[in-house]
Amino acid sequence: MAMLKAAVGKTGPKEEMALLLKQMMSIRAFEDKVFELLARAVLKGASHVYAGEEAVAVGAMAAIGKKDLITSTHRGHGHCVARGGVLKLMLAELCGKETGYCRGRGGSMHIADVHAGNLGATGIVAGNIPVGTGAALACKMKKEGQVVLCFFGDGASNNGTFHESLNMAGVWKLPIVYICENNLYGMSVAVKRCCTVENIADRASAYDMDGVIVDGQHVLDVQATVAEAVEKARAGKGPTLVEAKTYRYRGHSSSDPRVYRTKEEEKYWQERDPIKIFRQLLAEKKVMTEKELDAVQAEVDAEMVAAENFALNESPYPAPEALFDDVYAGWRQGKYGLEKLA
Amino acid sequence: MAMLKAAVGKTGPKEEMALLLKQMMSIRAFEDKVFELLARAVLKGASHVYAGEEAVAVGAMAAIGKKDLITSTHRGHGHCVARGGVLKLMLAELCGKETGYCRGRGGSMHIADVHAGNLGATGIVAGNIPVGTGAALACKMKKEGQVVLCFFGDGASNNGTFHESLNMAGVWKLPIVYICENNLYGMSVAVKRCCTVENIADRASAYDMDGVIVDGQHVLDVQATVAEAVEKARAGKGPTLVEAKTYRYRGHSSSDPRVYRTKEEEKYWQERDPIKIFRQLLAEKKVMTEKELDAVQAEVDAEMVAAENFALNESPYPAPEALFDDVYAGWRQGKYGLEKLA
Amino acid sequence: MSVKFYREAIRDAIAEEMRRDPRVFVMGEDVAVYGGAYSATKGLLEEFGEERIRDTAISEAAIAGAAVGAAMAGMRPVAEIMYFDFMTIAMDQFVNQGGKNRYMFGGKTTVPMVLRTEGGAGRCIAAQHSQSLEAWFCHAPGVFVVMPSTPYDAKGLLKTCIRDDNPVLFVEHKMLYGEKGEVPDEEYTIPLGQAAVRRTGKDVTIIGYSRMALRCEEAAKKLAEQGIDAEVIDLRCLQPLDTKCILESVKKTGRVVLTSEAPQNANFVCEIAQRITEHAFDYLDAPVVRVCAADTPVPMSPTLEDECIPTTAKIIAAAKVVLGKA
Amino acid sequence: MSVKFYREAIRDAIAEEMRRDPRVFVMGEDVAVYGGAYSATKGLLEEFGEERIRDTAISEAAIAGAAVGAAMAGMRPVAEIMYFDFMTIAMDQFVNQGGKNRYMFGGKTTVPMVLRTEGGAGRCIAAQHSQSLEAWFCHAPGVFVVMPSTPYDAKGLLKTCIRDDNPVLFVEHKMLYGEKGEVPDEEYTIPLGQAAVRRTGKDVTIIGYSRMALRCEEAAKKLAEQGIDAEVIDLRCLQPLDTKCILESVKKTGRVVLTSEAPQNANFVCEIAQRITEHAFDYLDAPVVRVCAADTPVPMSPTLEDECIPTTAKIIAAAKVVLGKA
Ligand SMILES: Cc1ncc(C[n+]2csc(CCOP(=O)(O)OP(=O)(O)O)c2C)c(N)n1
Ligand SMILES: Cc1ncc(C[n+]2csc(CCOP(=O)(O)OP(=O)(O)O)c2C)c(N)n1
Ligand SMILES: [Mg+2]
Ligand SMILES: [Mg+2]
Repeated sequence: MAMLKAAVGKTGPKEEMALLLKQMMSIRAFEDKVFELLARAVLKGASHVYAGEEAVAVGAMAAIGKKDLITSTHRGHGHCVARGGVLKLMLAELCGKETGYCRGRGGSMHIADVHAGNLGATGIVAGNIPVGTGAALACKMKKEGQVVLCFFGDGASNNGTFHESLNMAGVWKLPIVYICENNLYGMSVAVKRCCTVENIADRASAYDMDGVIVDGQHVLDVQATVAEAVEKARAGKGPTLVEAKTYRYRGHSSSDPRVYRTKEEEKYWQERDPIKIFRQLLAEKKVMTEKELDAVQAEVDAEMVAAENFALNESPYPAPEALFDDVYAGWRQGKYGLEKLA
Repeated sequence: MAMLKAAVGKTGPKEEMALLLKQMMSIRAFEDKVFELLARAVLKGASHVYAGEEAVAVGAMAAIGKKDLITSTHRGHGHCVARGGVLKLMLAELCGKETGYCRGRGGSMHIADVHAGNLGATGIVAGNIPVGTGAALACKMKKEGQVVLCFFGDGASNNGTFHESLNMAGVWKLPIVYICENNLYGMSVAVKRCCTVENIADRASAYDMDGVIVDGQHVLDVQATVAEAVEKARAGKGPTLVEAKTYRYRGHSSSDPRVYRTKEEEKYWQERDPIKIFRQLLAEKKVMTEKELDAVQAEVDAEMVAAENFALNESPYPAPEALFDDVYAGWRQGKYGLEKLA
Repeated sequence: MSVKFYREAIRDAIAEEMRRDPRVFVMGEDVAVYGGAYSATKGLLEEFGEERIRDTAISEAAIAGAAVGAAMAGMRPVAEIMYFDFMTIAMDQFVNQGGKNRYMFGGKTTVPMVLRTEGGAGRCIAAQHSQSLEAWFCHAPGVFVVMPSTPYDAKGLLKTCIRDDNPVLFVEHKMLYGEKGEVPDEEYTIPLGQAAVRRTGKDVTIIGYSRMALRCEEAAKKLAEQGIDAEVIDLRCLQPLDTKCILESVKKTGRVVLTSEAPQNANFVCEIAQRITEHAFDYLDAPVVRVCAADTPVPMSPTLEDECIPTTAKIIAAAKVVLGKA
Repeated sequence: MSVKFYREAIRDAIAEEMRRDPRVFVMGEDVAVYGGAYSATKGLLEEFGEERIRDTAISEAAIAGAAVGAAMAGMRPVAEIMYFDFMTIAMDQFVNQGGKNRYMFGGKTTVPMVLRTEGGAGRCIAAQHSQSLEAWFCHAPGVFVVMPSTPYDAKGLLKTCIRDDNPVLFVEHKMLYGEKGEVPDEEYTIPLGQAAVRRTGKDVTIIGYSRMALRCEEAAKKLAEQGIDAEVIDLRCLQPLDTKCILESVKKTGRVVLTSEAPQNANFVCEIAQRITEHAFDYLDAPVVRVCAADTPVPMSPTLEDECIPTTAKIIAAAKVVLGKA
């Protein structure tokens, strides 16, 4: 049986705390904006928003260093922000603009920031789990002390690649922490309707690794839990499966009427809002004053306004002629097919 | 943790016991012949022989009825015999003859006897697990009390389809018994080198089902264990994962020098030969005399001689013109592509 | 006749076949409570209950494989893979097991199943949600590939597929669910392997399927305004393919434009071109021209997606090339 | 020069690249202790140890996906999928992740990996161990497809693939491992995208790859005895494809036979035919003829397998058809 991680309660240095809060607020602001732009049909494509789950990405990312790596999911905006992503580059990407992280080729589901160690989101549920596992293998072989955080949802844990990857990581004792964001549903299907365990972390025992459950609404709990697992991984003691219990506020996508869940359930989780909880904690422990807290929010709001302006008004779409760029490294499309670049 | 099934010891009615013994001896005789024909290059293709594992297929199949279904593996000759397969039709199939179970189209790795409830072997390790699971879904929906036995190896349990299928069966409480034939290796790779559990049955807990371990060299133990699981399945109480500990005597295929295992280990298992064990038990418990036991062997030997003659000498190869038969049901290959049959 | 959405036609086909035959059932991700990502199974749960309309976990291989097993064991599953792109996960189960079991087992089994999925671009959802992978399945003996472009065809063909004894990949198009068309009120089915001539013409044959068939028609209309009389063929089924219909048209027009939303390299339309070469080479007045998607992953950005996928304008331009008028 | 087996050429290529570059490593099923199902990695464990030669579980999706991840994180994996047929399990990881990550991420990553596998018929091991699925991968933008037919090509191309920054599917042939050929003792590599003209001729161009290239040569020899002067092209790489080499030959001979061991329908050779149509239609003196495997799963029985897969005799017959001498 998986271990339930006890609550931390203790706060850290003010600057660090302010950064965590800012990241969570940034994610929320970003996702609220995305939802609004989708509703207004300004944004095209599909976006899966992370609102409600902020503490997971932010807490987890606070537990790793600059050289470490992550692999992200279709619900990847939060991971990107928490990994240091810049809102304007992200929103430009969602808009399919040339200035976006992926020059507009990827959009919401493929947001990546490889140079910052974000090996990318994927549109294939559970598709990033083998990739993250392979990245961890590289970390192990390169012996530079890197670890990988591999994010995925409860639904992803029912896919075959979850099983194959965790088995591989368990056998090879890879430096990776699997972070299951259990938000109770995979699209419309509740965990209890499609999954044989209630706690995804209970599956860890099948892979010779520890399973730990943490309250995903408490950013410091997540940070502490992941930090412990990261330490273990870095010490060569192998992988951990961390399950963070959380909730997505919005529908799966913008067209989802959420018939599969109750207003009561939604209300219960809204009351456990990760930003509210953390703000309260910081105020209670007197780490920051209400004024300081508001200032963080104001800063975020200003950045968001700038990001929107940048993405919508200041950024060009890719030129149609650039369609063939970067399909292959070192080759371009020619009249008769691919041609090697000099 | 999976339960270890206690030994049975008690024998059943003589006729039944004689049939089990005969089936085991038939498998052994068949596999020895196959190996010899492969070595002499009379047989083409690849055959994965079941010698050493006879008690698993025979014991398991003795626990189900005529209307029940099975799905088999690349190491499927044993399952076919135990399901009532006729040696001559089997050997003809391995030889690629028109008289074989699959008219020579399938060969060793695709031996099937659908009318007898053997939904077929597969060349894709773990490929039969979703198929067996779907058959169990059909059984559940048809409400005729059928159950499915789904066989696979230790190696297959590391494949994604194992995970997806057991999860599906666990959620839907399907009438299926998963039988893992743990012969310690998947080709050259020992379980302990590639799998995060020592006992595959321990994985059952991830799928809300019972895991049971049984000594796969004792046919009656296997029968009793599987019978219990079958009863549960038939009663609508869902699937079970049964792990039978066993050993393959031969190399993985005829060209395998078996460098990955020791002579001592092989000797240990040869001493636990399932046929020897069962013969001894029947003699000890005075179910059959030595003479009667020898008579069974003689009967098998005679059938094997007849089977060889049938397959090698009396059976024609398929006519080349028949190449396109049965690619589609109800359609044939015409000049311009497929044509519907009247 | 009633006017129905494509998605309703799909739903009606399944519902009618489920009423007719208790062996038919539905399974897939979000097909029940949610009613399908594109609402094509909406309402089925209410009518048929959860025993016959089954939400599954995110387990594409198990979905496809379970359909194979259920089919072999006497049911007639209509399973759904939410996006064509996810067939990459179910290839072994559908192609290696479903498509081959009958042949490998000497004709002693049938695998009567339909795998519904939905492909194509147009929603800016990028490289893993916009693919058209039909060529792979045409190259996999043992399975059928059906790709309707209208509500009428969608319903009539899906009903036939559910009754057929072979494993069928039934590919809908995400941009067609919201399209409307006339659908008979009375029962009907459409045989597999019959293309539809959408427009007769004598100057050039324009061939397409799925969403591209609509663009071919559009192109033909505009060409007509310019005095070019194009014949338009909607393939409807890629396997079995209506080669005869194609050849007859080619023999008449002598000029061919092939269209597809899948990448150009090794595109299925090359098979059509080769069949024309093999059976009607001497009738050709010009080399066959193809209009396919670019050989790139489908980009998210609207400007690039539009550049990647064939437009009506490109089809018109190709027709002029093949007519020597470009 | 030394005479080496194809399997040795593969092994030597990997060993040399592993000595040269510490980022190169091997993983797959039975590649270490066993040395590979066809002995192509034999001896590597002894030289490089288990850290760099890794036996895996039977987890094809994880093997391919881990290679993608390791490549993105700075290694240069050479992963093995034991049979081409099992690529059906690894399609998403290789095609959807490996082949697209660079493009989807705006060119900001590379995925330098080689997925070695082995295909083709000839051993009577039936429909799930005899396939030739290269067409699927040619239709998947972002990946390369390399299929050498000789020890020389196998070594030189594999070394190039390991050094290339793109994901490569490197397809060996089960009937070629035991073939011998000359291999230089000194270091060499072969550029991707260059076909080899095995024989020059003026009457007809016969094109093949992998095992079929050998049969094309055999056919050409026999045709020569009958006074027919065939040119033989071994493609070696299907993506990138050496279109120019093909066009030059076609412009000279005006007649083409295309061969492939994969099923006929939607075969990759149709792409070649279409490129010829597009760029050299006026040079054709006769319709292009193809000789492919039958559109059936590969049957086990030797009589049927022989009937299914193109023989030298069928290639000769096709050449005569295209020459109007049949
Ligand atoms: C392989 C695959 N199957 C199905 C989908 C469609 N889909 C997108 S998100 C999703 C639900 C994922 O659930 P979970 O893993 O719990 O993540 P969450 O969305 O809840 O964050 C589904 C079914 C997909 N993108 N990829
Ligand atoms: C998907 C797949 N991967 C690999 C193989 C090659 N192969 C055939 S049998 C085998 C070992 C299977 O091990 P296990 O499941 O334990 O069965 P056993 O052979 O021991 O009975 C392997 C790797 C295959 N046939 N299918
Ligand atoms: Mg979820
Ligand atoms: Mg085994």
